[in-house]
Amino acid sequence: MSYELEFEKPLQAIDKEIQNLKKRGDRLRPEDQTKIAVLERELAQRTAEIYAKLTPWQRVLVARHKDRPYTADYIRLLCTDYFELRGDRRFGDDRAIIGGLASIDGRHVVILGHQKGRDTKEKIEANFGMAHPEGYRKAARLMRHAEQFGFPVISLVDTAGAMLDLSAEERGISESIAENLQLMAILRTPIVVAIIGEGGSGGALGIGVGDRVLMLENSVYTVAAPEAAASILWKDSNFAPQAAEAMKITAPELLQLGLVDRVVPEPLGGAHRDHHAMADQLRQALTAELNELCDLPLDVLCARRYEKWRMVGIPASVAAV
Amino acid sequence: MSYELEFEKPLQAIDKEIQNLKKRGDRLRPEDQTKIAVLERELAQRTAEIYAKLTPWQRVLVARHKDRPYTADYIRLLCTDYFELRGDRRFGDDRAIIGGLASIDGRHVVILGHQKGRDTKEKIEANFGMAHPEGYRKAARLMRHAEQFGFPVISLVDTAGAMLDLSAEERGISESIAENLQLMAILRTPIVVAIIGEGGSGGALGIGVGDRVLMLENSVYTVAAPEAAASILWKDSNFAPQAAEAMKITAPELLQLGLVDRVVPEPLGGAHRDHHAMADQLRQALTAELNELCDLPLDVLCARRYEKWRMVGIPASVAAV
Amino acid sequence: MREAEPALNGTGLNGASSSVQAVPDKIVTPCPRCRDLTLRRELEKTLMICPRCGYHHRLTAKQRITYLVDDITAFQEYDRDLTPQDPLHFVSRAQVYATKLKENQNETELSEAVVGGIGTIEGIRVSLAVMDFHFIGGSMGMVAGERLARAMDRAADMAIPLIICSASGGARMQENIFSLFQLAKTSATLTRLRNVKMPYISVLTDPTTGGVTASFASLGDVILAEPNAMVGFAGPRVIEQAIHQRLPSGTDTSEFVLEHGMIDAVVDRRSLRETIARILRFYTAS
Amino acid sequence: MREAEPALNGTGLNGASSSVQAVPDKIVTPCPRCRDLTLRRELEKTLMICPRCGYHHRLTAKQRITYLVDDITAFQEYDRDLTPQDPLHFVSRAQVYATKLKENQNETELSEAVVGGIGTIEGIRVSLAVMDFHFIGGSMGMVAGERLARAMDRAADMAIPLIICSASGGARMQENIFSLFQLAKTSATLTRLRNVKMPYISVLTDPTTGGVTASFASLGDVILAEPNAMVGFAGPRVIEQAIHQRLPSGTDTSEFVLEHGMIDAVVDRRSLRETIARILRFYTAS
Ligand SMILES: [Zn+2]
Ligand SMILES: [Zn+2]
Repeated sequence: MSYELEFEKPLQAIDKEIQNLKKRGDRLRPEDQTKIAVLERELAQRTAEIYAKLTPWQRVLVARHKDRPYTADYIRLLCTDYFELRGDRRFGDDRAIIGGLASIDGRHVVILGHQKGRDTKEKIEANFGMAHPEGYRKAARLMRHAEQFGFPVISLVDTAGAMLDLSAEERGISESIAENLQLMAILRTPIVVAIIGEGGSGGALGIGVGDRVLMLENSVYTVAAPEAAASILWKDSNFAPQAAEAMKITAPELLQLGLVDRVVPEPLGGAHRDHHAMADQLRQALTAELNELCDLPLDVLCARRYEKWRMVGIPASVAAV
Repeated sequence: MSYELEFEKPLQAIDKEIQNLKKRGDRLRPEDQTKIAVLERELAQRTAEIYAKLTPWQRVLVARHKDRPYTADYIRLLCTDYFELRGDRRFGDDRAIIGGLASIDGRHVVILGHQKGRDTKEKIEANFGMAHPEGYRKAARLMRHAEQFGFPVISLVDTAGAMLDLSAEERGISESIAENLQLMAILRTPIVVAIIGEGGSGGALGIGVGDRVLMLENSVYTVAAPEAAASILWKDSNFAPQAAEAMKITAPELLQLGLVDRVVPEPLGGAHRDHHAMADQLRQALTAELNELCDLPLDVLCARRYEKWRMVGIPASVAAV
Repeated sequence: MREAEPALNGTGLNGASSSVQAVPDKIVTPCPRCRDLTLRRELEKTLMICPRCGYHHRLTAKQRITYLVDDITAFQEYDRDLTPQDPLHFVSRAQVYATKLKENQNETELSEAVVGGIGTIEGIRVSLAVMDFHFIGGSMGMVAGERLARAMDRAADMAIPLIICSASGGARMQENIFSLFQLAKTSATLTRLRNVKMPYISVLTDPTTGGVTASFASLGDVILAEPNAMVGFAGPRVIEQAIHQRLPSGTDTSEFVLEHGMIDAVVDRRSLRETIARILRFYTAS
Repeated sequence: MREAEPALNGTGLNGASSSVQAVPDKIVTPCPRCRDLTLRRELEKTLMICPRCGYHHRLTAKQRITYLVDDITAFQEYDRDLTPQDPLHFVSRAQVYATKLKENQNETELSEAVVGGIGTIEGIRVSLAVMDFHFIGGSMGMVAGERLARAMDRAADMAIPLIICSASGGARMQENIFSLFQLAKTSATLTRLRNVKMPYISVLTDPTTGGVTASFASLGDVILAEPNAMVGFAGPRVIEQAIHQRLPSGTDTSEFVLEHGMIDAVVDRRSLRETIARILRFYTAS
């Protein structure tokens, strides 16, 4: 596992020392083993320290980390069975949003999410997780399918944003997102959303409306990428860290503001350090939410979801007017 | 008005004589006027004779007549107000199927239909009335709109068939028609379909399911164009007239077979001779049907329509099994 | 007539009087794709898949059902006595539809292009309807459509999943509008399944073109296709004739429609049964 | 809070204390398209349409409402006292959102980028909401969204048509997720109109881009746009930056989205009012 992020460099030094000692293999002396134990404690401690005070901008970097688990990883790690459903039945099968029938903890669900792509080939196929209209329309089809057959929906959000190109405009990227917002607001089955990495703007929200919105500890949620926000606010994208700070884009901040419902803890050093542990945490959180939601009568569930989004973020002082 | 069809040639001769006499204008002698009256009677009589015994193939030619009124003509002639609704909200605005909000006989409806195009420019724009998937999806949007707001639907069918090209396949021409068949079977508002010219195959049926199916007297309805049927049956499209005969494609035949519900009479010499008279006949027929359908409770209407299509064409002997 | 009733005539597919039969016996079968000759016996062991190139030969209805259900002898066929009519009394230029029907019935030992019934797949009870291309090109006769509609009705009445394996060249000219209206009938009847929350899996096999694709075949809750099957509204040849242009190779195949978002998966025949069972368990197991 | 209530502060748009005002007085106005200079006075007579090239100048909310309703003095504004918050206490690099809000309020004499109320159009009572691009680029603040949602609620509660004239550059960075979630809120609230069978006419004016197009603006039962308005998710400049390519001219205009099936009609401002009335009569007259 590499340490690519600038603020992880101190960790890399310790890790390197540990790896060097371990290389000795059989020739490892007792004092080396003691040394390793000390170093490993130190590594854990320093990791905890660093991750305890990540700045919002550092969290953006973690959320975008190339080793961070993606939707396809969670599907593999969470689901005991999975059958992919493909295509929007209109135009294409967008690989930037994938999903299908799944079994999680013995429960049948429809799971879907943005897929950024791990290797170059997959990244290109998946368009780096930036979906075209057919991606949102495929998601709509899957959600209607879930509603028809009574499957709850799990939606994993991880995108820099919807695709911005001519073909997306031609085929109605805005319409495709708008329709999903409406659909998800009234879909008659539970929906749990989890922001697993980048929650980028309308492209994120396009599969991001639900009964519960979870955020992974180091995920971020922004109405515009910090770079873009800095460009717009100060005509200089180098001020992205300042924008990230001011915009309150991190999970704890958004939880505190009442905009999301739960923060899912990440393993020590971030989700990219331990996919299995991360998936376990996510499974627990999803199952807890679904257990509650699936017990509600559909009318109650839908009325509450409507109310949640109708009133979203309105401070009491305003609501009272 | 020209006489272009082979079997109309005898009429052309008489008409020419009448026109020649009329050219004299002021110099018209009393005996000329008598002659004109005689000729006009003869023209009417011969027209009636010829049209009374049109062969199925001749009816195909009339149904495809270049001067025959098209959907846009009926909209102009039938509707006291009309606002066109455009686009499928997905991909494009197919000019091969047009429609919108309309007032007919004081009733607000959604009217839609295939549009073949009159002049060359319009023909090309309208793709000669052969719709792409976006045309059927626009129709679906308009019908859902009608359902939402309680407007009855009038659907005018006039197409050689759906478009057969790569782009139609790529965007799911079959899926777009299939979805309309299902939608129209259960749409919770009255639907009256009128075959106004060519009812060609799945492309016709794609907007052709309703509570009532009317056919104009000289319209035809085929599962495959007679030329194509002849090609398939006898490897020779020159046998189209024989195919037309054997396939029972005319309005009176289909009425007798119980496949359509009403034949709308055409003016003397066919709809192309008198657009106004034709539109009047159609208006009367549509209004009669709508008066009946709009009186039915929606549940009854929908149950009857389902039953009609579930049982369509099943002879009593089979239905009894 | 819409209630699910057992077959009226005692024996089913498996019985001696069965109307479903293998294609005429031949000792060797040539592969249309790689031209390889394979012993019929061998081919039947590999589910009629060419051992050399993987080409999926067209199946008879009986083969298809045998390959899908747990136990062909327990498959209960329905509606076999619902036999095709000649509603137009179609006679033209030495083409007598009634005769053609008889000939096809004799050749295929089917009474129509659709065989419907109830069977189990990995223990899950399903309403299954299978089209046979060998019967007048799997064309949509009035009774073919009625048999499909009744298979849908059975699924709705018994609240079990519906599986339809399509194989069709399209319309049946000799029934004209009777044929065309089957598209509307089958599409309408499918809506009944919505109330029972049971899935409809549409399986597209070579070839599925024409009206069938413009109706029930495209309306599956899940749509699967066998590899490299011809699947499309018009099919490449018709399009090339219509637009006087060559199409890219691969147009209107299973892989083409997958790429264009129309189906969920291309599934090899050898894993079709298991794939269907896997899918069904999402809807039927709790 | 979801009930339709009259404006809390006596006077409306027309009153002396009105918060809606014409853009700052200038004697001549240059046309951004043909560069022609027109006397402001003259321009106001032609509904702010350039007499030379037909360019539709951007309107203030007050102008827009004046041009649409029968009688501006009878237009009843709502929610004016529902003023923007600073939910993130946004302060960064000399950017103080609270100050920016004040400045915009002073410049435009609006309290937010949305003005909502009840008026009549050719005698038909409608719930009308209008966005003003002059207020922080018509961006979707939390209160802008709330005002839109309340306009929707009023239409639903009173069972009258809803008309929203959009003009927006997109999100309001300074409210981040509060801004983003307005898209979900407004899209959700629109569903209430389904129960009362009253239409929502969405009118897209220059410019309508960003989140607004990805929510309520694209969800009209009927969608109209003024000629040559910029309409699209990203807008051509953003796309060109993202893909490093020049776009065909005319991308993301009213005419472009009409061609691509996203809207019903492009309507000249001079016939907008009459067109809306014509459409409304289909739903309101019997
Ligand atoms: Zn082979
Ligand atoms: Zn100008």
